[in-house]
Amino acid sequence: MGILDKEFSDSNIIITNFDNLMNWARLSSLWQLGFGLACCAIEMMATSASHYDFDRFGVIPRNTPRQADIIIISGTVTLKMALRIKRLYEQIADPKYIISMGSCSNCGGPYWEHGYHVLKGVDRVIPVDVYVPGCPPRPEALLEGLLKLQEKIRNESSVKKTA
Amino acid sequence: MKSSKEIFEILKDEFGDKILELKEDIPVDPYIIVTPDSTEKIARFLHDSSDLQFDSLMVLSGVDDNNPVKTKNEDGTESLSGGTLSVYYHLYSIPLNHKIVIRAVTEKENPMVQSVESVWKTADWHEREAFDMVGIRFENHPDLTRILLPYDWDESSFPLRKDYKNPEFYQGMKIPY
Amino acid sequence: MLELFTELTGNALLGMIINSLIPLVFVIPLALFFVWLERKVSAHMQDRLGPMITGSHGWLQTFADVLKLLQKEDIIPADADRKLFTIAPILVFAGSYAAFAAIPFSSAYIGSEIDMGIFYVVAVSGLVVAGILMAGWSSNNKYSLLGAMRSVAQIISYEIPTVLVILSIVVLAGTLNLLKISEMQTAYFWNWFIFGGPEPGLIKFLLIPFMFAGFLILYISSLAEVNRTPFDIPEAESELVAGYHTEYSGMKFAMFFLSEYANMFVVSAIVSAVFFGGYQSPFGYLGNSLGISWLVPIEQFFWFTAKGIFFVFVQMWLRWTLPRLRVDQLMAVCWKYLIPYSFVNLIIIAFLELYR
Amino acid sequence: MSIKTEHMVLNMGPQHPSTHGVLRLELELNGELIVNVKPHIGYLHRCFEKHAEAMTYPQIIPYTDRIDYLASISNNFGYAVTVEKLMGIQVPERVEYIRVIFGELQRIASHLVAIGTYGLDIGAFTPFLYCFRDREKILSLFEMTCGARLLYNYIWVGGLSHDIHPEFVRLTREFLNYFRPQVEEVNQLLSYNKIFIERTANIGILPAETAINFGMTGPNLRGSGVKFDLRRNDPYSIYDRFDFDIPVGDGRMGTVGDCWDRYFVRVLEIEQSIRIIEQALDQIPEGDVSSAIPKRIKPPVGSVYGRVENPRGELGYFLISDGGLNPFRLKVRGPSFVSLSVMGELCKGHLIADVIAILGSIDIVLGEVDR
Repeated sequence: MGILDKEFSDSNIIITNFDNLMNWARLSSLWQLGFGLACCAIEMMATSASHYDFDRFGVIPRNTPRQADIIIISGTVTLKMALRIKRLYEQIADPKYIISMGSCSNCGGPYWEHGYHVLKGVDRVIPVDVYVPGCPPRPEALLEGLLKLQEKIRNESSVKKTA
Repeated sequence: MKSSKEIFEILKDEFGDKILELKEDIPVDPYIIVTPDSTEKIARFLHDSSDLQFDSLMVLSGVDDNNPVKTKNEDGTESLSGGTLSVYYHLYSIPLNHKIVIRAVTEKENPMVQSVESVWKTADWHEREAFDMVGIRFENHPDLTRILLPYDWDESSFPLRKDYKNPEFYQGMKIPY
Repeated sequence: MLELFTELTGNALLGMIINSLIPLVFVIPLALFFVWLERKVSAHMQDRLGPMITGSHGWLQTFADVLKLLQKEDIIPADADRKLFTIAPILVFAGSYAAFAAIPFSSAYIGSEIDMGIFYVVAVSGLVVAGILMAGWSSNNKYSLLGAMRSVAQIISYEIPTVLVILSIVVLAGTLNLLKISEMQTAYFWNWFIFGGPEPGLIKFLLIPFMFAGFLILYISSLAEVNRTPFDIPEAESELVAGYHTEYSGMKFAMFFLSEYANMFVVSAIVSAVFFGGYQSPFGYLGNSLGISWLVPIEQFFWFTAKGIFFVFVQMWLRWTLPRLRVDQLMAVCWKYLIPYSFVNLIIIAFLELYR
Repeated sequence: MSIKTEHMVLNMGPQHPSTHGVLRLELELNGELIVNVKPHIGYLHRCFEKHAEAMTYPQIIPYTDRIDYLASISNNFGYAVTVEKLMGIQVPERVEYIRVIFGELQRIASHLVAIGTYGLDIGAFTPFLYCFRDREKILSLFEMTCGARLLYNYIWVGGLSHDIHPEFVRLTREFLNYFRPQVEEVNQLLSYNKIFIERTANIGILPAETAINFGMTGPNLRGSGVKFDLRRNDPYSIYDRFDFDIPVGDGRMGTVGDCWDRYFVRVLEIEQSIRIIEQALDQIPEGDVSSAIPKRIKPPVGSVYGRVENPRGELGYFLISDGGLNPFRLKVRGPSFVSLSVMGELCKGHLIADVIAILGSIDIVLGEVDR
C-alpha cells in the first residue's frame, strides 16, 4: 500500500492494529472479476459452484472491473486479448490483486513453442501476485492460491512498501 | 446415393475442362480437382442438382501444398519460390447421404479462388479463416477480413503457410518464449 | 419521541438530530444484515454454504465488505460528469433513507408522524429514480445509460399500480397516516387489512379476496420498484454487466448497494403496514397481559422487524428461483395486467366501502 | 421536422458475463432494438492447427482436449476415429464400449453446463449450480478412471490410456439412478417455468433450410426439426448397436427452431444418453484396452475427413498425411465456429436481452470457435 510512507518512519502499535483490521477487511472480501478466458475458466466456475463454493471465503463474482478486487486470469492469454486484459486491469480500483491460474497464463503452457498468437505468460503485460500451476489447476489448487494471496495481504502494511 | 466416380462423371459432363481429375488411388477419401476460377458455378450445380443435392458444406479448408519450385540462383545458392495452395471442400448431402471432396488448386503467388459463400453460408467464415491462415483470396466474398488473428496483424503474414516465420513483436509484446 | 429527545438534551435542534439519526442506526446494520442474509439464503438454496470463514458462519462478511469498499480507490471516469456522478449515489441513498422517516417502527417511535405519511413515502422513493438516472447518464457508459433508462421506465410505470392499491387501503382506512393505519389493525390478525380490516360484518368477508389480489399486485410492483428479480432488468447482470452502477467503485458503489437493501426493507415495511398490521402483533401483547407497559413498544418493534425481514426473505426466495423478464414483457405486465386489475380492484373496494 | 438520429454501437465483450468466454459482439442498436450483430472472434486463437503440424500423432491428443474443453472426451474420440480410419486400425470391442460410455457421459456433462449457463443467461441462478453439482459427480467418475477432472487425454489412437476402474460400472449405475430424477427437477425449475418460456419461445427462430445452409449441426440443427444425428445417419464406433431416439424440436412452446426448442433438445438428449450408457454398461465385454495401440503411428500418404457427434454438433477433423510422423495438415471443423456465424442472421429485430438468449441457446465454446 504505502499510502502513509512519508509520515511514519516505523509502524507503532496503533498503525499495526489499524493495519491488521484493514488487511483483514481486504483479504476477507476479495471480489473477483467475473471473467473467464479458456479451459481454466470452467474450473474457476466449478470452484464457485456448489461443490467447492468460493463464497465461503467471501469471493463473489462482480461483472464490472470497477467493483472487483481480484482478477483471476483463467486461461490462455492471446495477443489479441492481452491489451484488453491490460485495460481491464487498469479499470480495477486499487488495491487490486492478480491470480494467474494455470500454465497458459503463467508461461504459455503447452502453447509455449508454436503458439504464434499466444502471449507467453500474462506477467508480460500485468503484474501477478500469485501463480497457480496446473493445466488446468484443480479447484483445490485455486483455493490454495487464494489462501496464499490472503497470506500476502495479511502481511501488507500501510507504512512500509511491501513490493 | 452416388459414388465419387458417378459424381465425377456428372460434373465432367456438365463442366468439361473445368473439372481436372478424380484422385482415387490414395486413402481414404477420393477427391475431384477443379479449376479455381469456376468453383462458384460448380458449387451452385452441386447444391441445386436434384441428383446430387449437396445441401451441406461440412468444412472448407485452406492448405499450403508445400511444393515450391527450386530455382538455382546465379551465385549457386538455391531459392524456393512458387508452389500451390489448395482449398478442400467437403460436401455432404443430408437427404441422399453421400459425400464428395472437391479440391481447387491455385498459385501461391496470387492465390485467387471463387467464393462459394452465396451457395453455402457456412463458407462465409470458413473462407475468412482460410484467408486469415493461408492467405487465399476469395473472389466475390462480401467481407474478406481477418477473423482469428487481430485486424492489424501483418498483411503478408499467414501462419499456416509452411514458410511462415514468427514475428518478434506484436504491439510491443514479445511473441517467442 | 421527538419531545422526549428534546427534553433529554434540552435543545430542540439536538433532539431533532438524534430523532432523525435513529433510522440510520437501524438501517445500516439492517442493510448489512440483509446482504449477509441474501448470500446465506442463496447459498443454502443452491446446495452451498455461503460465507463461512469471516466470523462464525460468515456473520462478519458484510462488515469486511464495507470496510474494504471504504479503502478502495474512488474512480471517476475521465469523461464522466463529475458533479452528477458524485451526487447520484448520495441522492439514491438519501431517497431510501428519507423514506424511513414516515415508517412507524412501533407505536412509540416514528420519525415524523405526518398526516400524509404514505404519500410521502411513495413520493420520496421517487428520488431514487432521479439518482439512478443521474448515475446512468453521468457515467458516460452505454451499459449504465441503458440500465438507467430501463430503470426509470420501470419504476415510474410500477408506481401506478402501487399507488392504486395503496389508495384502496386509504379508502378503507380514511387516512394517509401510516401510524393511524397501523393503529387501526390492532389486537389480532383478523383485524389486518388483508383479512378485510378491523370493522366486522359481511363486507369484511366480501373484501378478503380483493384484499389478497391487492396484496399480490402491491407485492409484485414493489419487487419491480426495488429492481429485484424477476424485474431486475436495470442491473441485469447477464445483459448490462451491472446496469446503472457499472462505473461506480468503492464507497459510492457501497451506497448504491446499501440503499438497494434498505429499499427492499422499505417496500416490505409498506406492504406489512398496509396489509399486515404494520407493527401490530398477530396475537396480542405479552406486555399488556403482564401489565408491563414499556414492553409493548419493544414487542411492536420486534413484530415490525420480523414482518419486514419475512417479506425481504420472500424477495430473496423469488430472486434465486425465477429467471428475469425482458424489458417489453416487464412493461406489458405492468400496463396490460397490473394497472387494469388494480383499477378494478380499487373500484370494487370503493363500492363495498360505500355500501358498508 | 424530423430529428436526426443515429444508431448506437455497443460492444459486448470480450469481458462480458454472458458471452461464454472471450467473444466480442458488436451490436448496432436502435434504442434497445438490434439492427445488426457482428461477432468478432479470435480472442482465444491458440494455434491448434500449427501445433498439430509440429507434433507427432499421439502428442496431438492433449491439444485436442483443449479445443472444446467442455467435451474433451468427444474431441479425443473424434481424433482417434479419424486417425484410425486413415490407418485402418480395428480397435477391440471393450475399447469401443468404454469410448461410447465416456462419450455419452461427457455429453451429459457438457449439456449440463449448457443448460445451467443458459439459465444463468436468462437470469435464473440456481439451476446453474444444480447442474454444476451433478456435473461434478460425472467428473469424479472420469477422475477415477484417468486422474483428470477436465482435460483427460484418455482416448488414444487404437485404444485407451487406462482401463476402467473395477468399481466404475457399479458407480456409474449408481450415478444414473441418482441423476434421472434430477433432470425432472431442472425441467420443473427451468424448462417449464412461465418466465423462461416467455423469454425463449418464439425468439431466434431458425428455419430448417437456413440451419442447413449455415451448416448448423447437433442440437441446433435438431432444434429446427431436422432429424439428423451422426450417431444414426453416419454411424461411427459402435453407435449402430444401441437403441436410442433422436429428439427434435417440435415447437411445443412456440415455433419450431426457437430458442426453447434448441434448449429442450439438450434436455431430451441427456435422457437418451442415459439410455445409451445403460445399454453399454449391460453389454460391455472383458478384454484388453491397449492391445491395438500401434507402437509408432505413421499413417500412409493420404487424406481423411472423420466426423463425430460432439455435444455441440459435428466435430470434424480433416487430416492430410504425407507419410511422416507429423500430420501434414490437420484442420478442425468446430461445430461452435459454424454455429456462431448464424448469430447475425438470428438476432435482427430482437432486443438486447434476446441476443443473450439466442447466444446461450446455440451453446458455443470459445475454445472451439477460435481453436
